[in-house]
Amino acid sequence: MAECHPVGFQWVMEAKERGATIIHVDPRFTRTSALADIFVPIRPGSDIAFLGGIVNHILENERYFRDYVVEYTNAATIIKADFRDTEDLDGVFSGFDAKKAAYDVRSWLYDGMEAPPGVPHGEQTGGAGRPIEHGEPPQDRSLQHPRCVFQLLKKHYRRYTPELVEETCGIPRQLFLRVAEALCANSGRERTSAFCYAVGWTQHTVGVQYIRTAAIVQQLLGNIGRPGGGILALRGHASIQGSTDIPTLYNLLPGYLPMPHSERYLGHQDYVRKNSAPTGFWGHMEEYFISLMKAWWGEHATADNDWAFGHLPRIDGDHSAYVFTMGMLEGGVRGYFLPGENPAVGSANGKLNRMAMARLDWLVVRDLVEIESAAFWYRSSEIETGELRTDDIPTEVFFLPAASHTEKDGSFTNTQRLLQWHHTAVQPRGDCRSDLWFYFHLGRIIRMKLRDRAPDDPKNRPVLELTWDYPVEGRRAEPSADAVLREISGWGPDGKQLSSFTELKADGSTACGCWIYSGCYRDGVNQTARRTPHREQSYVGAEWGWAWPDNRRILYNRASADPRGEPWSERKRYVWWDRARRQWTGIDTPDFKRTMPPDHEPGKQAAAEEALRGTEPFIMQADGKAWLYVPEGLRDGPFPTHYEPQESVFRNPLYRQQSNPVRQQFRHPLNAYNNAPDAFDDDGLFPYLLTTYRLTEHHTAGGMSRSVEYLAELQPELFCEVSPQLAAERALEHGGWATIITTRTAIEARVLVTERIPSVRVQGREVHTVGVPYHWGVCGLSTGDAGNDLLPLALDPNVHIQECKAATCDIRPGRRPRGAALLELVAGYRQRAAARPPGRAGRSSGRRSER
Amino acid sequence: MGLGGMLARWPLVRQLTRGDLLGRGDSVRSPATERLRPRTATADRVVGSICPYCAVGCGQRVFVKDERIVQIEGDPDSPISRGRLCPKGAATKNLVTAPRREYRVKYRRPFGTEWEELSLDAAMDMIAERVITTRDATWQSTEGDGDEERPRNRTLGIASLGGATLDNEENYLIKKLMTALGVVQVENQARI
Amino acid sequence: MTEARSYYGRPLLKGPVWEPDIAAYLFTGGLAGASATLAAAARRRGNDVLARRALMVALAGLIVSPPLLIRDLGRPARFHHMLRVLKVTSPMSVGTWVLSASGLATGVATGCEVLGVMPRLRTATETAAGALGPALATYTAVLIADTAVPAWHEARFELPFVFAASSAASAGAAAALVTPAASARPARRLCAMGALVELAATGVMERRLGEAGQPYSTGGNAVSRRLARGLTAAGALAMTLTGRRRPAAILGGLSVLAGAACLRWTVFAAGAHSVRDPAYAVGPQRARIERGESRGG
Amino acid sequence: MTAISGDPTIISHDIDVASHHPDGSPRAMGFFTDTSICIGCKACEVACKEWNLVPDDGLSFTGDSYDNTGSIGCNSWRHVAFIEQGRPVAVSDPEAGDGLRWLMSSDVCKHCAHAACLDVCPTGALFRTEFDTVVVQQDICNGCGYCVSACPFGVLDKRREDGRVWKCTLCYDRLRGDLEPACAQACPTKSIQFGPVDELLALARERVDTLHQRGVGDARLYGADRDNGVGGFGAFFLLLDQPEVYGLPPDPVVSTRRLGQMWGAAAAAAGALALGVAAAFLGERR
Repeated sequence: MAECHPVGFQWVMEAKERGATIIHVDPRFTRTSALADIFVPIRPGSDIAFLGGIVNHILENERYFRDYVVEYTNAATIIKADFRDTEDLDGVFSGFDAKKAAYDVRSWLYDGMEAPPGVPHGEQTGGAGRPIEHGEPPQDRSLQHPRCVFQLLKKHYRRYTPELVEETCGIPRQLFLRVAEALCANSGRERTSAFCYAVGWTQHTVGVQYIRTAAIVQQLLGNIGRPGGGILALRGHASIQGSTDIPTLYNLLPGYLPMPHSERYLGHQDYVRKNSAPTGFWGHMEEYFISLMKAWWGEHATADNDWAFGHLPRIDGDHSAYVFTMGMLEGGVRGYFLPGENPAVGSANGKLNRMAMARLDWLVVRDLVEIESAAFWYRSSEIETGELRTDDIPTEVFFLPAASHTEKDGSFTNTQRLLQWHHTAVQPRGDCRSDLWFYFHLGRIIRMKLRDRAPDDPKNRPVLELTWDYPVEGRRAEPSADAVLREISGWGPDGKQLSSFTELKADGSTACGCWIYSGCYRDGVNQTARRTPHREQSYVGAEWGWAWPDNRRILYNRASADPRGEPWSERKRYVWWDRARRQWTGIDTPDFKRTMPPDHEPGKQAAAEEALRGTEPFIMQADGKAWLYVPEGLRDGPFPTHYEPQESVFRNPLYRQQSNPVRQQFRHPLNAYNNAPDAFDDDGLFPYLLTTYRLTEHHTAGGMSRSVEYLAELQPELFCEVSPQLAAERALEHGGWATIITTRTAIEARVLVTERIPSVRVQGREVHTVGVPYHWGVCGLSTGDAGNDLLPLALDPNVHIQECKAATCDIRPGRRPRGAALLELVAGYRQRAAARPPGRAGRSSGRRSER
Repeated sequence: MGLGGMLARWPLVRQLTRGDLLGRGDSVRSPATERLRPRTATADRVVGSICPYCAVGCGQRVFVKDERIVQIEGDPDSPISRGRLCPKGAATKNLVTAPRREYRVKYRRPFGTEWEELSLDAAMDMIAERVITTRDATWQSTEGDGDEERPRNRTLGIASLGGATLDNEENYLIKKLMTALGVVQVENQARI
Repeated sequence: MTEARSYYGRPLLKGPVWEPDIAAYLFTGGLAGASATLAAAARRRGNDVLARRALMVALAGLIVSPPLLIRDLGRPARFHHMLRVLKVTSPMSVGTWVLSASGLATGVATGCEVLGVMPRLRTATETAAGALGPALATYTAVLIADTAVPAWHEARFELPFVFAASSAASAGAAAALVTPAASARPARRLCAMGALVELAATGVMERRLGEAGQPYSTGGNAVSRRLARGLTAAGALAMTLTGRRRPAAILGGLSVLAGAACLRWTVFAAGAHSVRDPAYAVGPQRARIERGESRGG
Repeated sequence: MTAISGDPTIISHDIDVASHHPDGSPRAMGFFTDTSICIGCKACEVACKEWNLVPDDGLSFTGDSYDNTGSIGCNSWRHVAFIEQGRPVAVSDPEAGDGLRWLMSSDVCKHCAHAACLDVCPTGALFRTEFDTVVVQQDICNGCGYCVSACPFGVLDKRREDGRVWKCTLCYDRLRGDLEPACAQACPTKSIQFGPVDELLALARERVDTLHQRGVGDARLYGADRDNGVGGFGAFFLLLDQPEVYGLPPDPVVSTRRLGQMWGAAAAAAGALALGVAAAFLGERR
């Protein structure tokens, strides 16, 4: 956190000064570790074993916050009798279909429930998770029933002992116990602990389950919905949260509404029914959806035409970034927009990305500087090796200079869901334009052309009927970001800005571009531009910017009070039930129906939030509970389970199943893996662990830092970090050069020999890690090989994020070969890798995406 | 100014007249030093902004003089950052005023070996044409036959991968336009 | 130097940024200063021949010195900023005024001498220049000693004597070089005395400095130091024994002058050398702390 | 108003950073750099450059941990040192075992109470400001370079292409407008604290005590002593090891403190020279 979010880290330091224990778990000793109380070195890719060990520690030692667990989580809920755990099936859950490498999740459901109608499409899942059919699942509040979640959880993690943690993660058991105890001691009524994570947790073939394990820990300890608690994603880009809320993601519509699948729906209601839950706040999905359709198609979205539901394109599979990149390689994808993204450096397997772009018909790159993704056709390692020849590349490339954030109005959503407005300071120079300008005018020109050429073509109707009339201002005809934000926030029948999503209607009288952002233009005021100084308000800072939903700063904050509505403790007072005024109150906006008393019991006909009890704080969940166990909505299991990474040097110590059985793999010559699927590297071909990361001094793919003098000079060259032991083993010289090799490619980096990258003892042997920052590429002031070029595409099955925090590699002293000799070096390794007997470990599995 | 005046301004003389015999203080100050003020004090306006790097969302103040940015620094009012910035945030002025920034459209024709110049208008028109052509060529209106026929309304011929430093309003227009065009392969950094 | 803890062995000090011009000035300034004094003394003793020659040498030294100094400035056009102030805490400031006054006095004196006019003005200015001479010859030692450069600062007691003696030797040598032998006896004596004292003072300095004095005799300095000593000793010896013969006086004079130049170079280079290794700065300081002599952290 | 609860801490300690008293008179201002909370982010280096328009220092990889700046210089007025050591921060913690520590420290001009650079500057380009800081006037400096040799910390440095000497001004222009220096304002953890020197000193002493109580026995102040060799620093430090480990002189002494000695020696030498010249004429006929 000190490395990548230094300013956020000030609050960690504040906490430390007040006595908090700061624990840093990382494969390397970073600037965060330097300031932490406890540094826990961990083998990359083994975090579920570590966190699972904590779960086990909490359960075995009865350290959980019982009242919280019983009341606010699904611990008491009883699961179907035919559910089988990984403990029963040696690493897979019930319902596994080895052929399809997929689960039939029906046995995972709550007892007495059936799978909802329609085919569950994982890629379609919005924020709602999958619905739980209405009705009360059986519970055992004594937590003794053998099929209750609590008992299943206990059983699932029983083998995650301190010894196993040591064997798997390389964390000495004393150190592990110290961490587990510190967490337990600092949780409960009076105290809370928080988890902060970043892509070190998400970029794995089990990334979602990493976070899930932390969620289980936090639920057991009662650390969710309370001040000082939570699981905080430290996101890496100014508005990466915003870009999932208002998603430029294939499977989502704004506000985590799912993108409709190509299955046959009986109109929009059917889509809503199949994709939402009738209980909890997702019970209002129809209001959110119709308001979105009204925002997009205005008068053309009516009850008569099913609110223009037919205008929406349909997805029918995985259309995520790496999948469509494969599509480029295979020729189906012909045109590509890259507004502010640099996959040639920033995506895993850079070579594959660049080779893919070299097959496009056209490419539009919008950025501040000429980035590697715009220059690949004349400057790239493939040009150097001869794999690509400029003359042979058909891609037409448009590079359009972008306006910077100081040259346009707009809002960013930060990592804590806070929308903050930035104002235009100066006008952009030359051809620089905002992306707002680009897309508005692109849309305007396309609409003009389509209107002229084929106004009656049914496929053009959604475009021509789109509301696309934003006011423009100035010489450059810049569209008004303010007007766009008003549309996002939404208006009612009288044209007045909405105050909250609770005002949305399903009758077409309200329009709202993103329901969770509704109210950000409340009272006709741009709430995101509010800047009340922090000294003039409470520490919650509610008058600075605007947080979704409804300006809440802590989600599910009803859980900060006990079931009766009293704060769990005075120290941790946040939101509570005011008996006198009969409403929820506190120092934040209560995340609960304001007037619903703690003793509310839903009636038989109750729907949406009314169908939840007054003691159920997790109002977006169909059962109002936090989920220790996820009955529906995940592709790879209701409980997190330790699996080895796609590329590993160890056998899975827990199960015969080596890796996540439903992870996504890609079979392509450019995407060879270091070991066969579900095998592991024990013959020393790729004997070292490889992990990638960022440095404080640089930003992601480097477009915004390697081109800036003051940053480039601070970390002027790509380096790799190795332990003194590894340096000795491979004769690597501090300050010299090393070549790092995988079956994808080899890169060169300067060598930093440092104790900060510890070698860890796992399964009785010492294993070394090679650490590589991934910021470099061939453009900019400071140039170097790209760390991501080393990595394969192997994805988490739920969110399709690549595994780049844990892979394997070989390392040699000296610079890498140039030109064709580089290809020969890598080919040699690839041949040796392919010649090995397959499937040395466990059973073969994994979904292979071949398009 | 007379000779006396000139003499009086001579620091050597001021050393005596001001009692700064060692000549280390007031007497040696130059007129430029006397006039010194922070350049933020003379800015024409101060614009509230947010750091464009990571997702912490630190507040920034942008100082503008003669329509040029003369300074960007942390906003002390922000409850998130309290005026502080990391090295990247602190380099923001350098980022937005960097000489390495591109200010003109660059065009590479198919099989071309060099960048060419292209007007912004022409580029916009060409890109619109490419979108229309590719969309027409790769349009999928339905899948399946007969009773199994289901709508698709889309093209898989176009993809988009956006950065995550775009504004919400920009993402909104991207999603809205692309969805209306039937482009479903719209992704961003959050997937990476 | 003994092992001292350091930051990756990086220099702790920036050290002198002066070009060899300054080493040359250390020589020319000293020569000019001592020569002016020699001239004034000769005049007093009625040795007009020697006075006139020494005065010329002084003027020559004073003519070449300012360009050497100005050339070394980062902003030569601003050389006159030196005259904004007079700072007694700054040997360079004091020296600038001394140099200016010496230059003015010597210039006027020489003018009068050459044109044969205004003898009283000549005498007055010559006397003034003569009086400033020792200051001119020694302030440069304070100038370099009043720095954080270990080799210079640690040698602060001896350096003025080394410079004074060397200046005397070179003034005597230069005068003997250009003066008919018959009138040059005081110059030869001065040369010999200067040389003797210089060698002695240098020896004392190096012995007292011990390890801290290593920069004076290590690396490239080993050669220049040996040259300085050899040339000075040989020249002075030649001057003393056979100086009445012109060729010997010329050879001896040149040798002493070369020796003096080498000495200045050695001193100059020792400064730069001593900042390159942080141990020279840290060692004595750490020792001071351990001896309890530090005045506080 | 709900304040942040808990005891006030060094990082949330709100020091009045206005450089003038309410009556408009200037105050002695300085930095207290508490390296025990430095995260080595180098924001100070960059913020300084942005404000003071300092040129970049070139792309050179040093291999010295994460320090590619190397030292303070004309083009780096702040320099963050990185020192990797094989021992834990707090020795009192028996469980810390054979930990590592990674010391980070942002170095800067010390703004000595008795500043050698200021003493030796022959043009008056260097001067002591109304805030008791030491600043180079760039319209005066002629690049004589004397201060470079005089500084016992290696702070002053001549910019070759420019000819003048540059160093930290403690953002003199900002102080004149009652603004905090750029580095201190940016510092994410307030490792760099700016304020009136006397208040900072009290804070620093308190902080050392706190750290000692927490078992960080290595914590020590550097430059806080008002009668040290340079009369105390206007910018002083809390270090976790000996100063020389950070590239700082352990017992710096301003050379001009001994100027008397030196002028004395010079006077003696000059006298000897005069005598020597006189002696050369001994026995000469008039």
